[in-house]
Amino acid sequence: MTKQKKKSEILYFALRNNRLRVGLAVVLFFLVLTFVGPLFTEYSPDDYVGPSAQPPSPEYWFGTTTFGQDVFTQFVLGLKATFLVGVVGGGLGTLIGVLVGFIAGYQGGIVDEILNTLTNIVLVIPTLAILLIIAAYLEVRGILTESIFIGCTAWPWAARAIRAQTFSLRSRDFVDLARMSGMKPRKIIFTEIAPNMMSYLFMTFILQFGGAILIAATLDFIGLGPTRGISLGLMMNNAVLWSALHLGMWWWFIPPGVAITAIVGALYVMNVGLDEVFNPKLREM
Amino acid sequence: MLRLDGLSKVYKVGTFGGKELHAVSDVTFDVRDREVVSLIGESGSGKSTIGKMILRLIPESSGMIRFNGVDISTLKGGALKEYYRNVQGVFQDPFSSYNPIFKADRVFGMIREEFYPEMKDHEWNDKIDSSLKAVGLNPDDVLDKFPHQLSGGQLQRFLIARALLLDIQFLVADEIISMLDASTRIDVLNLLADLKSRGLSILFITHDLSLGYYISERAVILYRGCVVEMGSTERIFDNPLHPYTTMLMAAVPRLDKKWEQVEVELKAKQSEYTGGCAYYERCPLADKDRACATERPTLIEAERDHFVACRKL
Amino acid sequence: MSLQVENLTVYYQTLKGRVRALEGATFAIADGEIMGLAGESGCGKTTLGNSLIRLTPRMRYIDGSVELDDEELPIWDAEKMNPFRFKKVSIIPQYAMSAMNPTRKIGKMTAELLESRKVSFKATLPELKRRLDLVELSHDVLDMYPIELSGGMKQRAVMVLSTLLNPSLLIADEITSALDVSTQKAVAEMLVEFRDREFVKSMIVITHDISILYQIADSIMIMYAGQLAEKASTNVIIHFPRHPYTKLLISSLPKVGVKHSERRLAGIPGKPPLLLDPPAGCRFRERCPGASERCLERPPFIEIEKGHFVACWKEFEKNA
Amino acid sequence: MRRYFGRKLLIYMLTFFLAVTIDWLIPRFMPGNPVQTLLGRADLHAEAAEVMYGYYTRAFGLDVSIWQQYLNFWKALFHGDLGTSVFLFPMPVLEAIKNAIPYDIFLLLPAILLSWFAGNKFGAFAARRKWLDNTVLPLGYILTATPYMWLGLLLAWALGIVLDVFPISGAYSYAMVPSFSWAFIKSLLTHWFLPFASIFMVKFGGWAIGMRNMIIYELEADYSHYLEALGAPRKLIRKYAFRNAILPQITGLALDLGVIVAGALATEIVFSYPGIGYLILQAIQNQDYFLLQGCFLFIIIGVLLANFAIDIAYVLVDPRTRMGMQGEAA
Repeated sequence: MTKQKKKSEILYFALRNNRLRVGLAVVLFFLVLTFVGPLFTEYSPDDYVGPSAQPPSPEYWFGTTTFGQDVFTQFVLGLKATFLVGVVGGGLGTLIGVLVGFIAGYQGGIVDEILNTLTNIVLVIPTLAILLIIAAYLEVRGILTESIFIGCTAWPWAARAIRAQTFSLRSRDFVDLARMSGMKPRKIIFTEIAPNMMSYLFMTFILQFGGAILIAATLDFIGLGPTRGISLGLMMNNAVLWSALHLGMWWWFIPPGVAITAIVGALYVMNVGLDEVFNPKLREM
Repeated sequence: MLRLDGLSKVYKVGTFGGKELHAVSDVTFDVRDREVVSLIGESGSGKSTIGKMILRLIPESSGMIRFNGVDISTLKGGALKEYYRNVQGVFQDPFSSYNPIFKADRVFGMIREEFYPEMKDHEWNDKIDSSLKAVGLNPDDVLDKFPHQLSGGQLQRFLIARALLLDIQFLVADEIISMLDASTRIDVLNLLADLKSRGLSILFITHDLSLGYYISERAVILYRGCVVEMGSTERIFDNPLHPYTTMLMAAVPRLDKKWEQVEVELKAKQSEYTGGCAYYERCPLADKDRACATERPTLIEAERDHFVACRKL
Repeated sequence: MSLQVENLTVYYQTLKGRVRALEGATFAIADGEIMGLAGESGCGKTTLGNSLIRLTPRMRYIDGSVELDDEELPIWDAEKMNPFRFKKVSIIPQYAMSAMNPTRKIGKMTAELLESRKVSFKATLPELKRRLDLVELSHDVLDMYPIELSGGMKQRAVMVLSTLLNPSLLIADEITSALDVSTQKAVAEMLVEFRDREFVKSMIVITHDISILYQIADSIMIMYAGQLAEKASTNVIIHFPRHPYTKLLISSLPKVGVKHSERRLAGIPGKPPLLLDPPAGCRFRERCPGASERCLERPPFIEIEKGHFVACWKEFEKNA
Repeated sequence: MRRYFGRKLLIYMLTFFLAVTIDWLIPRFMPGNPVQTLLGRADLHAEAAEVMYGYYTRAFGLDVSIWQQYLNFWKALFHGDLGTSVFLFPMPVLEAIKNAIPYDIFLLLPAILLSWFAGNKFGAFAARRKWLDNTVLPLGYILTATPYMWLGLLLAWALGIVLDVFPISGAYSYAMVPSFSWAFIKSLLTHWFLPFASIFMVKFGGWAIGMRNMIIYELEADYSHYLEALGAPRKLIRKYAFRNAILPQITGLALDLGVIVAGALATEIVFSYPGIGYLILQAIQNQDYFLLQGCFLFIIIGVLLANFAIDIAYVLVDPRTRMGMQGEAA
């Protein structure tokens, strides 16, 4: 009974925040495209469906590649891969970040010192370089393995943010009050501290989601993408390898870039909108 | 009821914890049954640290706290929970004592989950209504509200009502009225004084001498973690012995006397007393023999039920 | 007359509507007078103080005029007000502890501030050093960073800086509340010293702690929910208050020497009204023991005795 | 103060040590005999493979105990012997990297510094006008969201192919021999411009947004209000706010280096600009893992050094941290 009032209040402000609405609309559009898209095309990404290097036409909405593959099919399936990387990579990154951040923030002392140093180290190392080496050595690379690697190296940002947030919440009196009510530390973290950070966790996830997509696209572009299947980064890589530029086949490399930029950009804008919604100071005004 | 023996708390500070900060050093006093003791000290005197140690929120570095004869540092799990059934605390900032995203009466819910899980609803609601009335709150206009919809005074009384749900014997009130307005402050103070009649002992932590005087029978004056003066409130206020207490009495703005008058009076009364310990470097009266600086003064009974820790008396 | 304020009305613009924080304030301060401005939190004292020098973005000037040394202060226009700021009207802000730029040496910041107001730093330096000695701050404070100073030292540095150009009106906003008792007394006495040495002609000391005003203020003005309740000399306000709210407020303050067992003080029941849509007439009506229908109409703030202003119908009848 | 730098240095040494260890470990994790898998895939003719195999077995020292291999690896590292590149056969890896480094610095340094400076200045400026604020924010978000290489592609296609204003591949026109003649330098610059522009624009958006948020925060700070109350001109207030808002951007620069380097790699590939990025692409395509590992080490060293330099700069610029360290008292 106590939570409804708070939830409806947040919802009320969320719906009126246009940054959030725009961001959400763009992301949902691409999400729908991911599910609906494959219905419109019966080819698979690598099939040779028609004459090569065709500009977009009613027959091939996004035209065809130098090998006559249907760009639209590649685009739609590439989208699926991108979202998968975002969810798995971003999700894993947030999860590890939350765990490290929570434990370091709540425990404090030596535990915090060690975890914090670890976070700083992983933060400083250019994680892409590590991914490079790992991916290069792997014989078979699937979308899943790539996402897991990205997740395992993208968590420091989340860990730092959540650690700071936990620190500030831990020193609040209501945590002491909970301890004086005989609650065990684990219960305190999940019933007292975590709910306060729900908005924070969600925003961290959005940033991780966007970050994962960008890293994945870069990896695929360098040629370390999934050996089987297709992804937006891989499309761009192929486009460059087969000199789509010189042949003026803009329809091959423009759509994937637009999709990535739109999704990640929409996520960032959503994040700003959410910040305004969840920030009580702004709401109280 | 509650006895502190040689209680100390040392914090590690500096990048590698090089230096040590003695927040509380060797504090000894007790709170008897049905008694209000005020713990008076300026910011940084360690008074809140003592409060938190009594509530077992931070571990003590050395010394012992005994509640009804039992050393509380040994309490674990169930025993600790029983301790919280008898000892509770209320903090300074009402708005930080409530989890902002829940309703205010969730603090009651927490007590019920932990201490009275099997109590039936109507019985529990009656218990809440009676304790709310005991603190002078009307259940209808405080229940089912978010913390930011209630005033500071209501929130503090809400916390006291929460403590009354348990059959507590000892309450730590850590600066609970310093964030409230003058007019609501008095009602909360009167409430604390009334609780004494219900058999409660209270440790009233404050930096405001007049509030301490108004409510407590005995007072403990703290300076940088050490007890400099202790005893019955009237005696200390009428005849402050320790130079630090005298300085405090002279500095506090009063409504009946101007600062100059107070200084003149105090000068006349205590010209013959000198000396101090932690107060050494600020103490105008300590003569320069090493004793004042080196040896720690012990609390001696200057007059009946009036102790002071000062080598020069 | 040093300061003359007529029917000053300032509201706050918020999402939920306009908060009528300050309603028709009319009062005057003579040269050399330290006026204490007291009242509970949210009564509009800070709004009044700030509106005399700088309207924050959300404050809306509605009505009223302010004259300082017979010169009209254009408080509604931030640009036109600039020449008066710091030279004619100055302020020691509530947030004095964090009022100085943390990454700039205090001396350098002062120099840049003075030069930007076309005042030569070199010419002012000797006077600045004299005033630092007065507040027991060593001169090498000038090339230290704010972070290296204690709370009390920062407070005193801001005091010296704010009064450096001898403004004729100084607004001191809650400058003692964050300090220990000992430093509080030193800072309060310094305010009086600044007035006695003519660094400042007249002063408004804003605080919720009336006992501090009893020590240093010549007169005290009590505010309640955005309206002026009473203004009189310090002794009259403390010992012979006329407005019901002042009476209840003074009586609820514990004095050293008053024990709970002997005399049980009483607070004021109820809460101050929300100023989003305040009640008509006298805003203390709901909590006032002597309220009557007359109070539905707002009582004027009139001088019932020499230098003693009250806004309460019951008090007018007693006098008439 | 010394203790602070000592601690920082320790962390960086630890990081470097960890990174190198990871670099050494990865091939050993891979199933099977690493050398066999590597050479097997590279289509070398018989005796070249034979020579290479002998060389790499010794280089990897598979016969020696793991621990010994590890030590050998470190010894080799300090001698600068990173093994020989497979696809540039006679040339040692170090040599190949040495050729690529200057181009990288020539591209990265100006791109990062200029975008940082311009982005911050523009961000501060944008915070002043409402309409600018509404245009900067969305534009900034779109720019930061753009993958580096895609922007590179767009620029290459638009300016390179369609308008044919800039060349889009290589560091200078192949017809030329590197010399200090004006013609060569002109060609160098024109080839350099597009990769520079794409990195610059993406990071420019990021810094602009960061600065806009920071400066609004600083303008709301107490010291700004105090200066306003004392009638200080807007210029002075904005100057102070900018100085304080730039500090976190310095640490931001340090932390962001890893990401910028990654972006630069991709951009180099688009323009086949002969920096480390392009080298890595060729290494991947030719299965040349020793070159890859060498590039990895140089990226790590570069980023760590830059981070350490920025940390020192930050302490010198921000008095609060300097004071914080000295004033270690309670």
